[in-house]
Amino acid sequence: MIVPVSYYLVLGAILFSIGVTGVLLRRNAIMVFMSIELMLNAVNLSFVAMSRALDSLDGQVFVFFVMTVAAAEVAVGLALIVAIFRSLGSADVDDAHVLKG
Amino acid sequence: MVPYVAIAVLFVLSTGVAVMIMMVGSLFGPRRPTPRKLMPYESGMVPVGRAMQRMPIRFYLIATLFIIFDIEVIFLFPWALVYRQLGVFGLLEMFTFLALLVAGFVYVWRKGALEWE
Amino acid sequence: MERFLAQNWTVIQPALFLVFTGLIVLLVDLWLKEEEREWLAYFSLVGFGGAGVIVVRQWLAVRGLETPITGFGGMMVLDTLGLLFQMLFFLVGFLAVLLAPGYLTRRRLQRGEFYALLLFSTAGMSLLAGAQDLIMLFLGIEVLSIPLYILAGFARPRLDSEEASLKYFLLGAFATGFLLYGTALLYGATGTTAFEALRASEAAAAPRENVMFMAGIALLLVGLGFKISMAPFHQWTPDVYEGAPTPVTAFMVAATKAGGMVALIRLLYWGLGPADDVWRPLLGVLAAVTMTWGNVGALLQRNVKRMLAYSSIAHAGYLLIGVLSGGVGFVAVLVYLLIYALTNLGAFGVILLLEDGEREALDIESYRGLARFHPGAALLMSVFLLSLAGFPPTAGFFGKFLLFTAGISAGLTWLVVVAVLNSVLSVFYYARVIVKMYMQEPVETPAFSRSWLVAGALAVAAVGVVLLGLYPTVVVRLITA
Amino acid sequence: METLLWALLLVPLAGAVVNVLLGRRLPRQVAGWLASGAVALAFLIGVMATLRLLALPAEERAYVTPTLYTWALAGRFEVPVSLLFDQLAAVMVLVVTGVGFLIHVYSVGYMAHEPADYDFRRYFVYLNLFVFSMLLLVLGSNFVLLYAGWELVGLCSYLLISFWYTEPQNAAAGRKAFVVNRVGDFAFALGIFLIWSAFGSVVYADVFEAVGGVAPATLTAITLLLFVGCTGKSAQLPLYVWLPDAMAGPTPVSALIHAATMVTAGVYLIARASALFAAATSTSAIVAWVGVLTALFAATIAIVQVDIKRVLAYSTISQLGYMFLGVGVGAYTAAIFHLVTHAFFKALLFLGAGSVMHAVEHGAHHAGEHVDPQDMRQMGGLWERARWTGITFLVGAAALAGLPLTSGFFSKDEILAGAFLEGHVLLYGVGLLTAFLTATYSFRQFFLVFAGEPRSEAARHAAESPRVMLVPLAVLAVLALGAGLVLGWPPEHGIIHTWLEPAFAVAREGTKAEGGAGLSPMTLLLISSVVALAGAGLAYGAYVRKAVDPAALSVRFRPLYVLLWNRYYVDELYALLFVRPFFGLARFLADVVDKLVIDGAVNGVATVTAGAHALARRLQAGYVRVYALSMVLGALLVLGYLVYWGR
Repeated sequence: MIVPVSYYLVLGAILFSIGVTGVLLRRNAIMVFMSIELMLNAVNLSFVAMSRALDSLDGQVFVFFVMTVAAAEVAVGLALIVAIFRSLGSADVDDAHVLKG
Repeated sequence: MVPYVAIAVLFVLSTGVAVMIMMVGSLFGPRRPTPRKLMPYESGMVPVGRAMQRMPIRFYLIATLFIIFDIEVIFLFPWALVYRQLGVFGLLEMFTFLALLVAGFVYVWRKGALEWE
Repeated sequence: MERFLAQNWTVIQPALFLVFTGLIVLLVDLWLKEEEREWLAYFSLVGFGGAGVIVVRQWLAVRGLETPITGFGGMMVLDTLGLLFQMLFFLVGFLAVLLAPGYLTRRRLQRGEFYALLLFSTAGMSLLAGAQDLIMLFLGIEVLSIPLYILAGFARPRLDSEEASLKYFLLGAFATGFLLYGTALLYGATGTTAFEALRASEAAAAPRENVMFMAGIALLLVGLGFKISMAPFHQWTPDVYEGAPTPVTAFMVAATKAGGMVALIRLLYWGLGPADDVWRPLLGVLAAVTMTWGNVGALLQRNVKRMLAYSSIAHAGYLLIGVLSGGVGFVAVLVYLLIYALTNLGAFGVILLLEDGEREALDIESYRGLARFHPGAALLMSVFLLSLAGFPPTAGFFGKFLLFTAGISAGLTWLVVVAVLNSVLSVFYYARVIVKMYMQEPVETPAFSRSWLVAGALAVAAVGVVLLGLYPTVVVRLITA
Repeated sequence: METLLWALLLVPLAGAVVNVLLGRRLPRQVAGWLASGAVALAFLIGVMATLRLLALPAEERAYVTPTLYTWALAGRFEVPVSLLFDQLAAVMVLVVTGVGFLIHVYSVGYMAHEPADYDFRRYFVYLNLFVFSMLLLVLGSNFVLLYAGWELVGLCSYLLISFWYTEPQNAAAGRKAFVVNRVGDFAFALGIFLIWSAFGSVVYADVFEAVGGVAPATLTAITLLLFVGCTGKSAQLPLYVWLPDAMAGPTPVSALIHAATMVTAGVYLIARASALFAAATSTSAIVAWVGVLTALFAATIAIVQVDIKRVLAYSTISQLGYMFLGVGVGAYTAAIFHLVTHAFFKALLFLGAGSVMHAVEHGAHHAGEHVDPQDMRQMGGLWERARWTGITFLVGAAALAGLPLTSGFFSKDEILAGAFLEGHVLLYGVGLLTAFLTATYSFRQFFLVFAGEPRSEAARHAAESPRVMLVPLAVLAVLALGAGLVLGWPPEHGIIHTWLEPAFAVAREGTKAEGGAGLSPMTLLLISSVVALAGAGLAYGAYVRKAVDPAALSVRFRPLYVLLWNRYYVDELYALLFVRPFFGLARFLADVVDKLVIDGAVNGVATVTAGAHALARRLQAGYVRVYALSMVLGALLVLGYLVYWGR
């Protein structure tokens, strides 16, 4: 017997939710960002699972693109976080609230 | 489900054994800590500095650059599989792609991101 | 084979042109001295101009065709709608480049990356304009957004700029997560990512039978809603627009919204057309909330940039009326976006005139008595603000009229009532600035820096705003032709 | 004709543009005369165009210029940019440019003291721009052009109200006018959208032709929306609040914009859309009632005002109420007639008030005394010191009061007669009561200012205004005195009637009632005369007798008093039965209803909006995670709606 595809989808959904929760709860910018990465990877998992279930390659191709784009985001994001850490002295997202109202 | 039962059994057993051995060791083993024993294990070398120290920013830079250039390779694999069917068009596409990467590489190089000092 | 090649390259030709211009800017910059960097601005102008020429030629060629040209296995399409949107993007890019060099030089930010990123971002929009596949939609949005994350923080190490950048990046990436998950769910429900196949799928015909499909639509709307700053996904907008360097804000206000709108139109009508009874009521409500929230937020703002940011949220709400109206609505959206872009670029242009590297005309108090010192700048600002308020006979009035009539003919009367009420409200805060300029005594000499480039952009914007108000028919005819 | 009309429209605009471009190089007087000349030229062109129209047969007197271009074209929506010149437009054009010209001339003198050249020029630029906008409003051949003009006159009005912006209350007045008018404009814009969706066109001719084919409910909605727009612009209940404050602007502006022309735009709109309003009977009834109640309400307030301009402001509101009563009962011609005569006599009164203020200011300057030049309690006895102003003001007051044979007499009576003959006896009664009050307050004002002894040093040293101000006064006085007789005699068959009736032919179809309760128009005319005289008499009794030596009074008026009443009895009757309760009511309306209820409502809306703004700001706390949370909540809502409730 094969593991039903719905298991993967449920796992993807759970991972995605963990990612969302992480974004809401973590204060360190790096951790927030890692939570976002978790969301993206949950999506990737779902894509691959569905690609398999539907017997279509589109999903896997999509994953390639998601991965590359995520890499680009990592590059930009890390640079930004480093930059703001330098001028703010902290990587806590709650410390960045000059702009408001 | 049946074929997986064995795996599950193996999984439970291996975890169980590992946990048990560690418990047994900590329950019955003698405990005589010395500073040397409490040191972090770094392949037998004498550790240099603390583990929680700041890393030079260059490491981030290199790591970032590595991720970007590394991840692009995944586009080469599917292309390599079907490049005969794609023919000249595919070849041109891939060269364009690589040219873009090279441009990025030149940029990075010229900006001095690859210099260590 | 050759036709295949030609066709595939053609559909992304404008985007390619921009990307290569950007690359050249990026590489040439490496060998330039600081004071030579202004030449990169002129080169970028060539890039935007060239892309514009390409698009116009394509438009002339495509206009008469029965079936639009597609490329890359149907992932991209070359049709008039997409081409018109691209013209808009390139015009905005062109004008935004005009606004930038003076500001960058004064703040010692003159770096080639600025123009390259602007070009890359526009290339992303260009891809969005012709997207016929969820993959292209995703890629376009990311190519559009990632450069903007950087541009928002371009005034580093100024803290507000960095903060804007960080917020934009984190929330943008977060929204991307939703967008992607929505895509995955749609893919799972229909087995395809191509709009054409989505449209024809069983799930689209009976969307309510398929939970995964419905959830996919919901999450996609969240992701795209973020990009067009639709409430309640709009909260990044004021912070980012305020913190980003002013020329970047001008570009974002004018262009990003247009990019998001075209993506939304493509997705909703090309991809999810048959399921319109699902998203239509939802978007209607969200449009009403968006415009009201934007206007209420703008009401008593003291920072002009922030006020314009809130007003841009409100305008997103108005634009959704056009999106929801379909057909004529698209024309209305296009014309409105054009007018809105010109008006905003003009307003930001005036803001850029009134700064000198140290002082910036951001606080509303710095507009006191401006009419005494710089009657020309005050007059222009008034025209732009009145246009944003939709005051006749400026272009903004015409744009709103077009949007609202489209809404009424599509049966969205209630939404138009809300919108009219909102635009009545909005006049109040636009007028505040005018009152400051004309009806209050100045307290200090305003900062001012003469710039021929900015003056040029202002001239284009002003002429456009006035002409489109008095004689919009030309543009409308061109679009509907 | 086409060229003529476009020239008519553009000449004032050109005046403004030239003043903007060249003004700095011209002496200030030249700038003023340039602006006046532009309006004079427009007036001449207007006369020429009217003469051309006159040459045509009566039923063909509606000229639409060829479409200059089509303003918008998307889907089925288009607006031709063209002008319509018919009998109604001709009357409005002549009033706007004619009165406008006189007021321009007057302004050259009035604004001569303006210290800065810049402000002097600015004033005339705004004024010319206003004339242009008003002409656009009047001449446009469709609702959208009308709306454009409507907004532009509003803009000019705000600019001019806050002209002396250094005084914070003036700026506040401008803002109030702005805010209140937005409410009306909102309804008006919706009305136009509704017209478009119901008729598929916004061109007058198309719309009025198709009235029969539209559901009555739709018509009612359209006309109601348009009327709400009118209540804003024309200062009717409940949106009238801005007009009294608008008196903060320079007095000639009050005369031109807030009395003679702009505020009558609402009346013009209803007259223009008479075909719609005549078909929507319930709206017409509302219009009539709102009009007559506004007239009464404002008249009662006017009685207790002590500011010379505020009296006139409330009287303007009241007179506009009459005009709405007229259009409401279907007496369109009478309403426009009253619009014309009102433009003459109210402009006259405002300019007269300006002249009075000028005189008092001069006196104050001379006496080294600081007085509020608008406070009538500080005046008195100006008749001796500013004779020409006094005479012309008297003419204006008489016309406003509707004393027999003045212009206001004919036009007002015709509205009342219209109400009566259409069978609206109650409306007629209220209107008549208001006419009585009108006569009272207008003469009260005249007596307070001109009669008796000076009540301050400033008034004692007051001096007559310069000629450039008096000449327009004289011209307007002649018009205010004679226009009624020339245009409106005999009733129902005067020049203005034969001229305007064809324009309202559609609206009048089938509404011509067969006489009211058996009173002939002549009888009604007589009643009006008696009422007006009685009102003036009341003012005389109440205000002059207190100021004038009783002995002299009794000598002069002994026959009248002996004949009618015992003087002490009258005094007590006034005090006990009438004056006190009445003044009490008037005070109540002025202080409680006007200040608290209506102002309060306006301010309340502002407070609520500001509160919402504060809330929105609090939600925008600046924390990324809060924003993310609101995104997640939003996403859950959207998901929930689509996946759960939406199914």
